[in-house]
Amino acid sequence: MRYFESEVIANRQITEDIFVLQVERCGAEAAAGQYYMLKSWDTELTLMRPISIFKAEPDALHFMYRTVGKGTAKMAELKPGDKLKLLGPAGNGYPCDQISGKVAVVGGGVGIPPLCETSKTLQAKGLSVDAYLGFRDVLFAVEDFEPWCSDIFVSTEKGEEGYRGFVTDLLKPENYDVVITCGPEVMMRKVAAMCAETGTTCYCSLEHRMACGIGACLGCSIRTKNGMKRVCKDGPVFLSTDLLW
Amino acid sequence: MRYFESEVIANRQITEDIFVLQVERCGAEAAAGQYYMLKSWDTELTLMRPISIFKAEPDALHFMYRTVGKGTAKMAELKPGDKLKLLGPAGNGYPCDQISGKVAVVGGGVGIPPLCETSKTLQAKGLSVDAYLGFRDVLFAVEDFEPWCSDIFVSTEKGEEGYRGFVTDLLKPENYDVVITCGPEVMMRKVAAMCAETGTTCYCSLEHRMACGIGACLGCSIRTKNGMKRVCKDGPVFLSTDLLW
Amino acid sequence: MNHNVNLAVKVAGVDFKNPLIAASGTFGFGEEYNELYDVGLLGGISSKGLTLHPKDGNEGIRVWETASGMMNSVGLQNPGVEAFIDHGIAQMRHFGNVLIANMGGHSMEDYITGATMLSNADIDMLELNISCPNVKSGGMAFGIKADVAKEVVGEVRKVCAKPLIVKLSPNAENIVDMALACEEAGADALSLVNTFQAMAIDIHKRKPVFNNVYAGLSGAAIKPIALRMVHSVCKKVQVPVIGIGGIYTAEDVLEFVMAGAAAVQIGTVNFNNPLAGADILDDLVHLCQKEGISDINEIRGIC
Amino acid sequence: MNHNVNLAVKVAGVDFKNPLIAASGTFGFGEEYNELYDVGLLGGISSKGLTLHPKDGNEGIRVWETASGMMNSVGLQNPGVEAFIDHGIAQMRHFGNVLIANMGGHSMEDYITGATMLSNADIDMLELNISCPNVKSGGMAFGIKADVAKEVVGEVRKVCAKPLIVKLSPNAENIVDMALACEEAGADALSLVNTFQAMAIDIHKRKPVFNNVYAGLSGAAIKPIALRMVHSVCKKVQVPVIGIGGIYTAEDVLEFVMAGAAAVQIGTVNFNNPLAGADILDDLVHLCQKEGISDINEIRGIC
Ligand SMILES: Cc1cc2nc3c(=O)[nH]c(=O)nc-3n(C[C@H](O)[C@H](O)[C@H](O)COP(=O)(O)OP(=O)(O)OC[C@H]3O[C@@H](n4cnc5c(N)ncnc54)[C@H](O)[C@@H]3O)c2cc1C
Ligand SMILES: Cc1cc2nc3c(=O)[nH]c(=O)nc-3n(C[C@H](O)[C@H](O)[C@H](O)COP(=O)(O)OP(=O)(O)OC[C@H]3O[C@@H](n4cnc5c(N)ncnc54)[C@H](O)[C@@H]3O)c2cc1C
Ligand SMILES: Cc1cc2nc3c(=O)[nH]c(=O)nc-3n(C[C@H](O)[C@H](O)[C@H](O)COP(=O)(O)O)c2cc1C
Ligand SMILES: Cc1cc2nc3c(=O)[nH]c(=O)nc-3n(C[C@H](O)[C@H](O)[C@H](O)COP(=O)(O)O)c2cc1C
Ligand code: FES
Ligand code: FES
Repeated sequence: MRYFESEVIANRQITEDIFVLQVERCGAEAAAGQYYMLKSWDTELTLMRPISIFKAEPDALHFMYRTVGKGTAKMAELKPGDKLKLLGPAGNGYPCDQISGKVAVVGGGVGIPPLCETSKTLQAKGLSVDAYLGFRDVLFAVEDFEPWCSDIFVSTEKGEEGYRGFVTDLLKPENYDVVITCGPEVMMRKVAAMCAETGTTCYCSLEHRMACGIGACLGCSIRTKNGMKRVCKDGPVFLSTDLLW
Repeated sequence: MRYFESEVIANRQITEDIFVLQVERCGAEAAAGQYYMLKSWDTELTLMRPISIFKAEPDALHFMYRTVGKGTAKMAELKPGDKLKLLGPAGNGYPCDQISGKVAVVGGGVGIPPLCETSKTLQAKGLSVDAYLGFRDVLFAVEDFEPWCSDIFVSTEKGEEGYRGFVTDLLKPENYDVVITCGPEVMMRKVAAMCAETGTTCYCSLEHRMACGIGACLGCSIRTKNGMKRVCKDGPVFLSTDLLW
Repeated sequence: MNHNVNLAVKVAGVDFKNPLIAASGTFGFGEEYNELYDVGLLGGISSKGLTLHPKDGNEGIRVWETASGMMNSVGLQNPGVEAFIDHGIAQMRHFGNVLIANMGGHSMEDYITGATMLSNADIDMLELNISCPNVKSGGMAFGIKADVAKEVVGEVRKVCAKPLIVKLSPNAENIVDMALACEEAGADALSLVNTFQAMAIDIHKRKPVFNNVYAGLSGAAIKPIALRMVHSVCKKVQVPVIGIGGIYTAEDVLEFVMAGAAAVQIGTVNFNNPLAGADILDDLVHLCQKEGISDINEIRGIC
Repeated sequence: MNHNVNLAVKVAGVDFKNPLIAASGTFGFGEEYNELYDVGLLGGISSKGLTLHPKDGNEGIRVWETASGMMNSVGLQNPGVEAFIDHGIAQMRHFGNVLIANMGGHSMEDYITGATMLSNADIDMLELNISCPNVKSGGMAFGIKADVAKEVVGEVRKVCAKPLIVKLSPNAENIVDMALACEEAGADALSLVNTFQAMAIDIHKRKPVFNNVYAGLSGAAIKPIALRMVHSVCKKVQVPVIGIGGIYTAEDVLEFVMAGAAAVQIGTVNFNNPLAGADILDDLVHLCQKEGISDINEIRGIC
């Protein structure tokens, strides 16, 4: 984990509110499911913002983010050549080494981007990965999963594209050895409950407001079966069976 | 006086810390010695910043400013096409209509820029204008005065260029009907005192920290012989004989 | 009605067409901002703080920017109550909205004499400032201890036939006790907060920035504290409360109303955006529509 | 010495190699930030706030950004005094700087028992937090009224053989009276300020953001108020004062020292810039050189 300055290579707008920021990698290991704290401001905003690794290439890190507030709006203004600060790679990431068999990644909204690097890592291990991607209305990132996934299932809430409804309607955990999920809490809870029924191993990547991002402030603590855990440092990935929700 | 958005045409760096910002004019009368409140931020900084009119062209306003703190540093980042907000033209400006005879403009540091538009206005009235421009070390704006001035006297503190010392050493108020001065307070006081001795009419353009810039907050009030006056609205130009300093 | 959203509120029997009031000391007597937009759009305007006698205000630097805020040490520069009655009121009447006379003081007698004069003049409400931190004698002293405040409010109440707002200082020892004391003493409404006593040092000069050493902090920086104070006061008093402190946006307005405020005042934001009054009002209509609020009175105090 | 600038300070008999201390609750027990830079560079570290028994802290959202600041409602999540003594101290000792144990409490007995245990352990100083606004019972109650504070400080003093810092709340009714009471009760030093009680509302949910409704405000936003409090306390007490509140830069450090602070703590800035400790220290050396300050102790209290 390092705090460093990096340079923007590209910052592409994908949909009305989804962007992909590509920055110089500047070394450092970075594993699927980990994230970086980012800031492209000085003290205009107090806190850095956590964004997951969407793609980790040898020379570049890619972040896919949705503009929802002041911080992400400032990120959206970044232009090639601009500088920004990164703190990371942070968090535990998915235990890809320990995963075997057939895997489903189940993502919703901006929970989808981290599953891309995850699919790639698992496919590289020789595992077969299916992706279940749930969107509100407009699709994004789907083509980024294609190289790494056997099957891709897509849903939108009103059926603009793909299945109409929730992506969890399409999932059959019993077909998989491991299910990995990231997205809105209601979605992850549903996935976890389905996996509990079938006894499928399920990893959830939690989102939580963070201040320090390195485990010092206890601003992101959650109660788990193993006591209080820091989402930023002990997570963001947890075994669904360890969670209390 | 209006509050409006304008677009940056150019923002040129002249010296290490002097810039000229050129923005679309968007109508409105603007007289020599007046200023605008500028902001190129939202609420990252609380207050707008007063900057004098350096040149008022039919389609463009030019501001010459020195980067001294957060606000001017943000202005320095502006690029062509960027938007900024202006409030103005503000203040009383120089009473060019009432001025006749031979005029000296005496400026120091970033008190120099407003004297450029002033010289132009007076020259256009057919008056003869001499400029006395005092710099710390590096010159700027001198060539901008050339079209409008009969003579230009320049000084730097250590004599890097022009006269070594203060520009007030060169001034002989008795040779002029009116002296107009803008710059550091010590310089203006000296000019005012010299003019008092020779009975020469002298106008001073005061600088003062401002909040509203339109006369509402009384954050910029000064005591004068005619009672409390608002630098932002009743000034920034005052007859030297009205000032108490 | 604005686009089917009712923004009209009533404070101490006085009708405001909307809950936005220009805060005292940041808006003069309204005429400067009226050059930029029709300030009659606002629910009301609270005048520059008046004192019985004219005042020149403080020497030295008067305004200083801070992180998301500013400090001021204007020191109640004003033309005095008499000049206000002779000229200011007529000017403010043109705008057609609620005219609030804000009055500070240095002594009990000044407060009583000033309030008597204003009460007989053509104002809609009197806002009694017991909290200005920028005058050396008196001033904030009245705003710190509840029993002292109670006395001055009680006396002013006796001579004031107009609806009486008491403006509280966040520097009060206990804001809730202070509010209760003022209510008991006869305040028809409370407004809070005034500025926080604060300090800045010029490290190059190695001296305090302000001649008076301390000055008043306002702006977005203080909003979370102001909101807490408004909320805790609203939970305890019966009279309406006007929320003040770092209100910059329509969202901020809703926060204060949800915390229990009957109306709000906007101060420092006017300097950041001289059209703030008009802009926030506009945004407020749209925000209410978006949030499904058809009458702003519905959400008052729901937090 | 760093480049001919002496930054070493002494607080209550304890030597600090420089006046920068990591503020309690923002720096854990130092080990996380030590992954980023050698936190032994700092003058000292104040531990996460300890309580006698382990605590899980508050439910719901715990941190929330505000204009130039943030609010927190961590609620003193900590492993308890015993676990700290068994594990935390050894860890912190590695850094080689001043080890301050910060302790909060819910009752007089907890304070006394905890202080007794810590006093017998290998810590350099005890910082008694009588001001945490994020615990429902006790906590801040001790930090509001001077006579209540005096009692708890007096009792802790009796059992504490280590230099005792009392950390004051800006929510105290009167910060100077509070400081004087704690000094009289035997505090060897004072540190101020803790966070300001504040509020945020989620207007979409129409509910307070924090489960506890109120939470503590920190960061640059509060600096001008914190500086005023430090200045006014320094003018009245004899014991050294540690300045805290929105310190982000070397310039801020000098402001607090000129206001009278013997040392300072940095909290929220660590989140904005995880290398803040190292960066501010660096800048401080250069700033002192530029300002012609050869010994930081020269300028203490010159304002
Ligand atoms: C480990 C982790 C990984 C993340 N990865 C991504 C990612 O890859 N792509 C992406 O678009 N977003 C991601 N997020 C969410 C992202 O951090 C927030 O959207 C961002 O911080 C919002 O900042 P803002 O200033 O734009 O919004 P703010 O103005 O702070 O808030 C706007 C809205 O965003 C919500 N929000 C703010 N901060 C958070 C937060 N930390 N967690 C959840 N919701 C928040 C608020 O509830 C609010 O409604 C991640 C969050 C975490 C904790
Ligand atoms: C009527 C008027 C016209 C002006 N015209 C020009 C101009 O044409 N070109 C130009 O470069 N500058 C001009 N100034 C000064 C300019 O407004 C300040 O330099 C600017 O506001 C500083 O903002 P900042 O955020 O960069 O500095 P800050 O961070 O606010 O302060 C940095 C330093 O600048 C000084 N300063 C800040 N604000 C003012 C102020 N309002 N007046 C004087 N000193 C200040 C401070 O003392 C401090 O040392 C003018 C000022 C006034 C009042
Ligand atoms: C420059 C300035 C002058 C002020 N003068 C007065 C005053 O005369 N009387 C008064 O009651 N409050 C005065 N105030 C306080 C404001 O009315 C308001 O209570 C405070 O600024 C907090 O609101 P804000 O954060 O929206 O500015 C003044 C504030 C500022 C910034
Ligand atoms: C997330 C967080 C947790 C905190 N926890 C504690 C604590 O446990 N004990 C304590 O005395 N102060 C605690 N504080 C207060 C800080 O130590 C400090 O007094 C306050 O934040 C003001 O300084 P700052 O503006 O530099 O952050 C905490 C502050 C924050 C932001
Ligand atoms: S964000 Fe600070 S501990 Fe997790
Ligand atoms: S700056 Fe507000 S009156 Fe001049």
